[in-house]
Amino acid sequence: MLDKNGIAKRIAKEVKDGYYVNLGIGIPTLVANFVREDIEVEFQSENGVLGMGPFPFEGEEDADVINAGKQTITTLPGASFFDSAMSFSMIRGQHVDLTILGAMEVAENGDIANWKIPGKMVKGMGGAMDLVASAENIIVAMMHTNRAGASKLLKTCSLPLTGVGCVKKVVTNLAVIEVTEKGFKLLERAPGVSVDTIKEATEGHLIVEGDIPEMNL
Amino acid sequence: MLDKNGIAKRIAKEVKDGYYVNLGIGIPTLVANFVREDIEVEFQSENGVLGMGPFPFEGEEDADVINAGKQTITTLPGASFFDSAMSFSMIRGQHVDLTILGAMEVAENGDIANWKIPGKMVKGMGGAMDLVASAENIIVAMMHTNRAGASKLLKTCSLPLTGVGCVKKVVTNLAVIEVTEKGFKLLERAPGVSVDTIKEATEGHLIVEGDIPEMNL
Amino acid sequence: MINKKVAGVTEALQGVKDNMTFMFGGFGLSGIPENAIAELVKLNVKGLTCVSNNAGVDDFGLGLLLQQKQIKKMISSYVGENDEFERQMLSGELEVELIPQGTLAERARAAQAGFPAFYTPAGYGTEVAEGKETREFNGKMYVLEHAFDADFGFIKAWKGDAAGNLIFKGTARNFNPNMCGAAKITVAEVEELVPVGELDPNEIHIPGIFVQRIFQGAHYEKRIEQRTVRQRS
Amino acid sequence: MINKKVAGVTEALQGVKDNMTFMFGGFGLSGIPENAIAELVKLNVKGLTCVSNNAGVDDFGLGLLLQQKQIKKMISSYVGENDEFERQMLSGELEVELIPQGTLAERARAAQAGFPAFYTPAGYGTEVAEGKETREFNGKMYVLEHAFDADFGFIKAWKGDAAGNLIFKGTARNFNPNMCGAAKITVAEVEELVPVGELDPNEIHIPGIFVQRIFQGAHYEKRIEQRTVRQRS
Repeated sequence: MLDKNGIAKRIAKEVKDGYYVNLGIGIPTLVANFVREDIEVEFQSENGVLGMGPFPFEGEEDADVINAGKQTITTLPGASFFDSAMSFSMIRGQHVDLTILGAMEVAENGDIANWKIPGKMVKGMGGAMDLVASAENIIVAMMHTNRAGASKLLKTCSLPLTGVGCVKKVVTNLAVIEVTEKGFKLLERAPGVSVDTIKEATEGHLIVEGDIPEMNL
Repeated sequence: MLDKNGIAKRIAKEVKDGYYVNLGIGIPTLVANFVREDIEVEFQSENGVLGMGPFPFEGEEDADVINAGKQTITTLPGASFFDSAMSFSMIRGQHVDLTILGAMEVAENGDIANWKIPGKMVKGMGGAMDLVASAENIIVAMMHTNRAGASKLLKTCSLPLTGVGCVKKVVTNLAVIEVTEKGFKLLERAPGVSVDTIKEATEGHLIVEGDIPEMNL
Repeated sequence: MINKKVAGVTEALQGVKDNMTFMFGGFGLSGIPENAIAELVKLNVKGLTCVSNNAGVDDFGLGLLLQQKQIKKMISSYVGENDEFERQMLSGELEVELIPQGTLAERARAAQAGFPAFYTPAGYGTEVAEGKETREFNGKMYVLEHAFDADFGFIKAWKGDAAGNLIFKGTARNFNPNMCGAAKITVAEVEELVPVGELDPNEIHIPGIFVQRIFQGAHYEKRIEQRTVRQRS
Repeated sequence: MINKKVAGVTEALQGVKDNMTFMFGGFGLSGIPENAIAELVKLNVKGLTCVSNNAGVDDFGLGLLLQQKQIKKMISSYVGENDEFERQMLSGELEVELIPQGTLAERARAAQAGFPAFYTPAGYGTEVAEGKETREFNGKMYVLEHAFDADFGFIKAWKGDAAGNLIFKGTARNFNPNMCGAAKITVAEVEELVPVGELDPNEIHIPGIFVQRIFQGAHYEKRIEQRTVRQRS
């Protein structure tokens, strides 16, 4: 079973040379730490920066240079700043190659819910609805079950949707799952996790074909 | 009766302090020469410049600084360059205060035709359709009649339209005419031109109320 | 050169009234029009509809207007980090319309550019699209969204000149350029008002035609919301 | 940094084929991709559909492709100043679609930004709107126009870097930024390719994400179409 860093590490393997990547807050942010150093990747943040670097050294923070999580950041050589309309042109126009974000629920048809729990304080969708409606390549990073132990990979989402039929892949603490036309297809098991454990933790239709390899992290 | 410079001079009086103005090619271009020097006006050219100045001195032409007529120009302090989409945001978004352009025909309902003569080589509408469809304040500068002596102020346009119901004012070699809901309203006569001469040269419905003053140039 | 310079924030905000709709640039606390917000607090205009990506924090940004209950309705994409906001929202005192961030940016740009409406994929199939027209283009579904219609737009830039030309800095740019010219009156405040002619015409982000009033802000706190640093190794 | 630099124009145009649709930046002869056009003449690809505000003059710009009868269809807003164009158009050899200039710019921008369609007032009530959906918003009529769909976009910028970042100069900017990222492959040529990191991130007009290939043009003539000067007094 993986911890958050483990999930991030596994997702980092999906990041290919030459990719522009948008990382959501939470586990997705950790992915940047595990991307291979021999490939070139640029990180986009929807508040208006391409070519994000690491956090600044203490004393070098600039209030005018932040990411979408409002954290102070730095930029790398080749970086650029732009306005919000152009930022979403990158996203909506499918110039960003990979979007990684968290979710509360994913359905077997690729629906995703990650912005609202009725009755609770709703903070908003931010850029998530634009990202999931536009990206060709969306990976969800999340725990397989919620705190109460209930599956987050469902037949249909119970929470208000963020987007429909858009998730292509889910990486959880238990498994790597591809969202296919026929449902969740199990691709890999987390180290030490059995197929039965994954089946039990998955409410949606899980397709298990042949031997399921353990993740190679 | 006015010549082209006379028409330009009369139209220049319609240019108010603080106006952003787009000038079409032909007579409209001449308007810039007659704008009062004690008011502040900025000229926009739809190929991407605001704050146009006079033509450059010989030897100072820059292939990268032209107007929409492809002429070499200069810029004044406070000028800016921008892309075509933003240029038409200025026009379509009604940030440009006054548009002055030529026409082949104007109808009494404000329709304008100035881009196409069927059977002849058609060069295109350029930015004219965007300008006439967007501007709140459009003045047409033209001769009252064509070379064959036929009126260019018509009941309905015979040529393919550039825009519908958009012209507010027409300044010709004979008169200043306001386009109202009831038709062409005669506002001023060119020096030495009688109301009858104007009536004769106007095919559309001409409204003549009270004494018609001579233009004060 | 058409002069847009006004003496200061008081003159810049002439005409603001109760029940108006305002647009505010800024993302989080970065690039927000600090001086205009402070003046709105002083003027204590009420019943406002505010379009802003975020709603500030309790004691800064639009949070200051919330404290005085000046805001009737917020149109935002993300409104966390603000206890007073949460209290007013849950109690029903404050009306909140949450919209996708890209839709917010483009509704501003559409108003700037004279487009009444546009089709965007964001929100299709979600409650954001409820009651809205949807339509298929090339096998994909889109939602029809409309341009904003606001009375004032409050913009913060880095440098500007009396002609209204603006240059933004870093990610403080965000929604600011898209909101210029999107409201009936655009009020720009800048950290530095430079002499006309000093800005390179090639480097201007927003030409002065989109700005009605400009002034140099008296003071900028530029508060950092999430100070995140790494250790020197 | 993702490297977009290619050796030169030959590598930059890999993949161009007969019957493709191309977009070209430039207004008149200003800001046109001179090197890409020269290479297209050399490759002699035929049956092209070309989106470009203008069609060059007889012996420069897209006029060079017309001379070789490489163009099947032009989509432009203004096509004067070109005798061969006129001859081919009047003889029916060349198909011409004339569209309003602002519509041309926005159809490019829509493709760049992932908008399938938009409503614009330009052309309403004229033959440009024939066969197109029209619609009223707030008492005014608009025409539905669609994003372009092109195979290659040929862009000319002033400076650029290997990351694909671009800065334009003067009115040579025109349609170039709006066409970046609007075609499947955007090929940018620049007068000067500078080392990565040299361009101020704040001054970049087009971020490299919209560009697939970049090279420094071997030579620029930058011909002036209407040399207009005033006398020194």
